[in-house]
Amino acid sequence: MSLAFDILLAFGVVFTAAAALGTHDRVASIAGFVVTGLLVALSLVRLGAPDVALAEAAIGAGLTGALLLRSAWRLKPAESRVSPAIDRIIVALIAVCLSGALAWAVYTAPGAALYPALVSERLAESGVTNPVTAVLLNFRAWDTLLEIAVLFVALILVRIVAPAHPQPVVLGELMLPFARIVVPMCAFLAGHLLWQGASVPGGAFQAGAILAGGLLVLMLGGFAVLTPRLLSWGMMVALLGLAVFAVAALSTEALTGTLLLYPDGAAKIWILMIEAVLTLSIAAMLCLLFCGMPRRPLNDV
Amino acid sequence: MTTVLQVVGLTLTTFGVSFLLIAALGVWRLPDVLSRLHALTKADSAGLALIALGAACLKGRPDSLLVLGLCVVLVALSGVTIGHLIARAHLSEGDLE
Amino acid sequence: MTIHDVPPIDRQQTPSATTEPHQEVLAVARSSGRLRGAITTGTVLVVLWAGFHWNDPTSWTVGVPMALIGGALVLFLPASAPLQLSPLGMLRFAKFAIIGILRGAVDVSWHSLSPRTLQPGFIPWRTHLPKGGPRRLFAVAITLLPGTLTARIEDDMLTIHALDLSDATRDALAALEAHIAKLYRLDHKEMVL
Amino acid sequence: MILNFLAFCTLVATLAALPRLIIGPTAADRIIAAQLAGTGTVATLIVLGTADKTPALFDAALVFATLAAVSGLAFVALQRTRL
Amino acid sequence: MTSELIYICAGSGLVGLAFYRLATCRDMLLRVLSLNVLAVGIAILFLASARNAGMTDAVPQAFILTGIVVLVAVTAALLALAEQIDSQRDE
Repeated sequence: MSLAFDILLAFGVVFTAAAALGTHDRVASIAGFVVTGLLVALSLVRLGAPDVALAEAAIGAGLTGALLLRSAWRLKPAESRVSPAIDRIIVALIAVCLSGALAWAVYTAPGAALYPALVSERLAESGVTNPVTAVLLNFRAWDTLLEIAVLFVALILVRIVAPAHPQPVVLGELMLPFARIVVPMCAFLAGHLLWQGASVPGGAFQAGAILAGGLLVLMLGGFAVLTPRLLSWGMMVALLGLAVFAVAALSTEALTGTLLLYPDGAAKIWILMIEAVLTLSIAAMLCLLFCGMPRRPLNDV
Repeated sequence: MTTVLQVVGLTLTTFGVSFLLIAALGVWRLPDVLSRLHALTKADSAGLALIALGAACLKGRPDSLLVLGLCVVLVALSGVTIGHLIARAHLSEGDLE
Repeated sequence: MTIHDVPPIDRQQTPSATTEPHQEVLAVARSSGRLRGAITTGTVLVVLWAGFHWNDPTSWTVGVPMALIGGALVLFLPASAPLQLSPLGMLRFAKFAIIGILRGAVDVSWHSLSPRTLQPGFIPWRTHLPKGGPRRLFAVAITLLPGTLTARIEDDMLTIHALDLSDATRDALAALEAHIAKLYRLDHKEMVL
Repeated sequence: MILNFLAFCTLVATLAALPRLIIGPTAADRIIAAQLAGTGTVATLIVLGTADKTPALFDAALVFATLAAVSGLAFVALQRTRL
Repeated sequence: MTSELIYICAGSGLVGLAFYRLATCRDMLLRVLSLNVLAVGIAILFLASARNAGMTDAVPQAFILTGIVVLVAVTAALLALAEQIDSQRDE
């Protein structure tokens, strides 16, 4: 029975992705993509990766959808110049070959499981019991630091390009009870995931994405307007994550002589502190990426 | 006692799943957007509530009850709000028969 | 038929500074209302956290800041009047709502199985419930009850989409309104005023 | 075993509304289909969590429920920004 | 092992679909969408191959997790650039 479940789920993933990519209706593509994200998250749960599934649900199905919807009406559809049939057939053939080769290569690749033994061997000294969090913030913390830097670079790019501000419609009276429950719920879940990320699935990335979802509800409901002051606060919080992470890296260098090697026995406190700041900073960054940070009017400068 | 809970839980879950199936069927078969919204706001929320209740019975632990209750509240609330917002947007197109 | 280009229906009711002599007082009252809302939310979050992490006292290092942030986010939302609910009314309303939701689900399932019997339409409804919480609860409850869906709220006029336009629907709406009035301890005299 | 079958049925319910997402005809229909699929995934996770005896899936279901609300809201709120 | 094979097929199917769409479509939004689908497909492939005897390797999980977060930032940047290109084409 669970095999039938897997087959149906895999079929659903490919079907919704094809639906999303195969139509020129904006809402249909984006709704299809959001549903694809949900189903992919479900299949990641089946593949035993609930940490990734949580992130995919929060980001792939939630925030990317909102981001695409923001831009959907601003990007004009391309002139409907259909490429000739022969081209499409050739491309389709290449795509099928690519898929087949990829599936074959991945399936027959030797399953040299090198990492799991290493990770479980040293999990005890990482300060946390969730192996994914241990990899992210202890064993490979340097990578994570650079990834936060990448996020920040994307934020700066968006700040320079300065797309227009999204303008949600006025949504009326029933938005208030919705926001009153969903927004605190997002904050609660962010804290919950952050705390339990040390032992079971969860962590700073998922928590940040969910907190960003709460902020998005405030924006879309028209309750919070991005004033220049709020914007500069947001930028500051966004930078704070990178700054605290970098300072932590340098101070571990000073304390233990190795970059991001936490002092003995205190690893959990260090990880939790960095993660807490990262949560806030990721939430601020994702929210600002959505809002697009418009340039100020000239007379305002 | 546990077998009673098991049976009750399975029955509730079955009912909930059938409500979800019927809601999907309703989205297929009901004639216009506003009628389809009824399937979203009622059958779906009630179906999820029954499934959550059944899961709580099968699990038999009080702390999972809290998580499941929150799930139900959130889904019902979002169903109601989004249903209302779609109906509202649809109505202001001026097709009040 | 698309739902683009919807004209805004709701006018934000903000007291203008020139016509309101007690602007200062009002502003303070409103801000204190928001503060009360934030404190209430924070308390609820703390209780929830206690329910999730009761076996781990160290978890409060994250729980307390989380409750503060959750409360602070609620400061963005406009305040509403303090609740004066009657506990007995709450129980009664909960029973009424649960039965109503189940009946609603059965009803819409029945209609999905035989859509030919359907005669949908709109019912205008003037409510006596006061503005704010009670009226919003009324709108939400309508949507969860059998065969009805709130499509528009304009002051005290609600436009309700119903799957069945008979008198039974109107009776159900009147019963629901009475239930909510009891829940908020409003007697009929107050409601007409 | 029964629970596995029920999980399968829930997945069927999740996928069953999706043709509406493709054929529409209005944007509202597509949003309704997406919202139904969101509820369906929450339900699937709950049933799977009961079948697999892993309560971590309930937390995942809670995250899905919250985010389904946010993306549904985004669909409705960002409709008019076409101009 | 068979269930991994199913997901490997789904992941490579997604990659193929995204490749086809990227090559044949000129619409900016659909291209960004295809990139996202491509990334998701690769994520599924990665995790399906990282599964071994009922356990999933933590290192690829961590990579994919950060990859998803970076992907949303890249999507935002691409969309901002696409909007800019569109508005300049108008002038």
